[in-house]
Amino acid sequence: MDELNSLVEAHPIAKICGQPLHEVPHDLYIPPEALEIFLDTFEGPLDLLLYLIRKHNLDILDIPMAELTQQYMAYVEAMRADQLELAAEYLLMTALLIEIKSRMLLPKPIHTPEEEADPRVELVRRLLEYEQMKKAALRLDELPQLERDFMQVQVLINQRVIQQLVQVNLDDLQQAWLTLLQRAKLNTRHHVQFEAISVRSCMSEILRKLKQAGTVSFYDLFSPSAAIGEVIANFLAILELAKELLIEVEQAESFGTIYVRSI
Amino acid sequence: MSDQFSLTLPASQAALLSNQLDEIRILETALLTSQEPLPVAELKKLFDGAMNSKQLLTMLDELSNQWQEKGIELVEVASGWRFQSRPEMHVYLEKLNPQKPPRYSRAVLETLAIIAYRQPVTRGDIEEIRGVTVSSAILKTLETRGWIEVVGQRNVPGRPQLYATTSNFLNDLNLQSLDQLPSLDELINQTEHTITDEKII
Amino acid sequence: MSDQFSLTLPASQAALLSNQLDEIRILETALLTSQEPLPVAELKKLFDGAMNSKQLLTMLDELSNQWQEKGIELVEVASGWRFQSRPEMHVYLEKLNPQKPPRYSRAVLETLAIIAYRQPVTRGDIEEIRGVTVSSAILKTLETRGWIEVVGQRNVPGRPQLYATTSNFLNDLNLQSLDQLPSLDELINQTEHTITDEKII
Repeated sequence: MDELNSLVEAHPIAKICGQPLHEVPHDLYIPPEALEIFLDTFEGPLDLLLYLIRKHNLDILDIPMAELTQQYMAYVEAMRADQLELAAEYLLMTALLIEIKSRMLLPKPIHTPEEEADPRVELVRRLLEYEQMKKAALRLDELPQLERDFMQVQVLINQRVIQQLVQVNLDDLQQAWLTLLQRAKLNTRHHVQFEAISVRSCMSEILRKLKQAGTVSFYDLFSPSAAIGEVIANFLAILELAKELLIEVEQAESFGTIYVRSI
Repeated sequence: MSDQFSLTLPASQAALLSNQLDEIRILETALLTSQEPLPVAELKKLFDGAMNSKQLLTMLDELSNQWQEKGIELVEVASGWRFQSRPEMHVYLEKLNPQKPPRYSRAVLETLAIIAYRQPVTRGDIEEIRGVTVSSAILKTLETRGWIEVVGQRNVPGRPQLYATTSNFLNDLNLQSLDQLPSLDELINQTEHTITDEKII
Repeated sequence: MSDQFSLTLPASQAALLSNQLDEIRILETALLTSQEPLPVAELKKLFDGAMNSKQLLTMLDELSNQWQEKGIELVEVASGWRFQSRPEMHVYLEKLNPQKPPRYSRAVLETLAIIAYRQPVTRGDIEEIRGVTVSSAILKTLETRGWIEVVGQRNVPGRPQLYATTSNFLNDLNLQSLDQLPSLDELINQTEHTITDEKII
């Protein structure tokens, strides 16, 4: 009971002239500006009924229907007078309360078979069940909660070691090239020329050298230990590079040193 | 005395101990780096099946003891074992993350309680207990948090969806199973009597 | 001997130690639960500014020592301090999250093939052969991998960069030289076969 009241009263229902209003006034007078907030304090008609019952120390198992209905309706009327948009559930509850009250007022039929059910039973069952869930909600909220009350440990797995390099094998590369060739063949606009790999690789190598050294003597582009095939490939590479305007080959005078530099 | 004893351990036993030390070290590292709680079945993979559940539980127990004095504890939740900060450390951790996670409204908490204690339930069931309509936003909030999920549909017209709580919900509240939820207050006995009476009629 | 010494510590000093124990405990908890590395400035917040940087660094050093034997280590990275798994634990952690080796997309492979067989080539060359534009991301991927590099610029308007494969590329594919790439003749024959086959169909 105290627990429930404190739940409602922990937060002021409203502030009137700067004074916090902690309790719903006993005489049912609710300042108009507090009404809306008052309504917001409750989760619905069951909540409001429960509050009224607990607040006025009424016996939930023997609810004085007249008193409860009167109080409840006073609130609802006040809300309506203020033209607050009232949730339909509140009006529905009014109807239910009046129905229960009137059924209790009716004289019991003479040939009542044993005992007629108390019309309040269903309401009481609902009130109790709601109250039970309301308390359960509070207890759930009291449980320690991840991120609110404690944190999960999260140590980084050292990504540097985990990072796996993509593996490519020769088959992948061959397959990729094959696909390209097919596409090129099917598309006549492309004319793909094939040259020996060694010439191509020499071309890259020469460009690399020129990038570092700037201008290089023609002879320095040939390794003394190179096999004859390599020398030819290297020479073809220089010619190809010159043809593709990737390098410039210069000779200042006849039989002078030939210089090669990148453009 | 005890020092002396440990120094005179037979070599084989010492090796055994150092071996176990390694295994606990591996276990600890796995648990500290895991994003999610690790069940024993998963932990077994660490040792290529060379450990049975009993051995693992003994090691988890030992590991848990080792962390006794720390700000972190090893706990078992619904989906396995995890390391987490002790609640009393929160006052410090909060200083680093001043923005608090939002507290849930009463409407959300009541809805959660009904789903947790009465699952599986439809939105209609929840509305009947609360006496008000339950907005989609409320259910969405709980679904987004990963605490509730649709587990089926009730076989009645409209086939309304049935909601239940997830293992994430249990994990986040430090619970191993629904049995560990706070117990409900008994409904007042007399009502039950009255209701029983009613049923007889 | 050392036991005896610790027992006879003056009370004030013992208190200091136990106090520092608490602080290291807080520090450790914060670092273990943080999603990101924590810089010293951030760590100061834990103690409401009662610690200066020097004291914190001493504590971090002490903490780091405490983890010496563990599978996790305390390291300082650009944005602060963090715990991370030691490289040698990777073999165990991988058992929990076995990762499939990543593969390059077709676009990346084709680009690589063109650069390998036709080097030196510009992006334009690659685009002409592939018939589609080549994104910078693709070239970047291969450059980052250390497989291709810019070896010069073609002397045409815009001076486009010329790409070639690196020696790293050869090493990683276990080749001694580019000559060892599957020969083109072989490929052409295969292609022709394939195309012939296609035509028959």
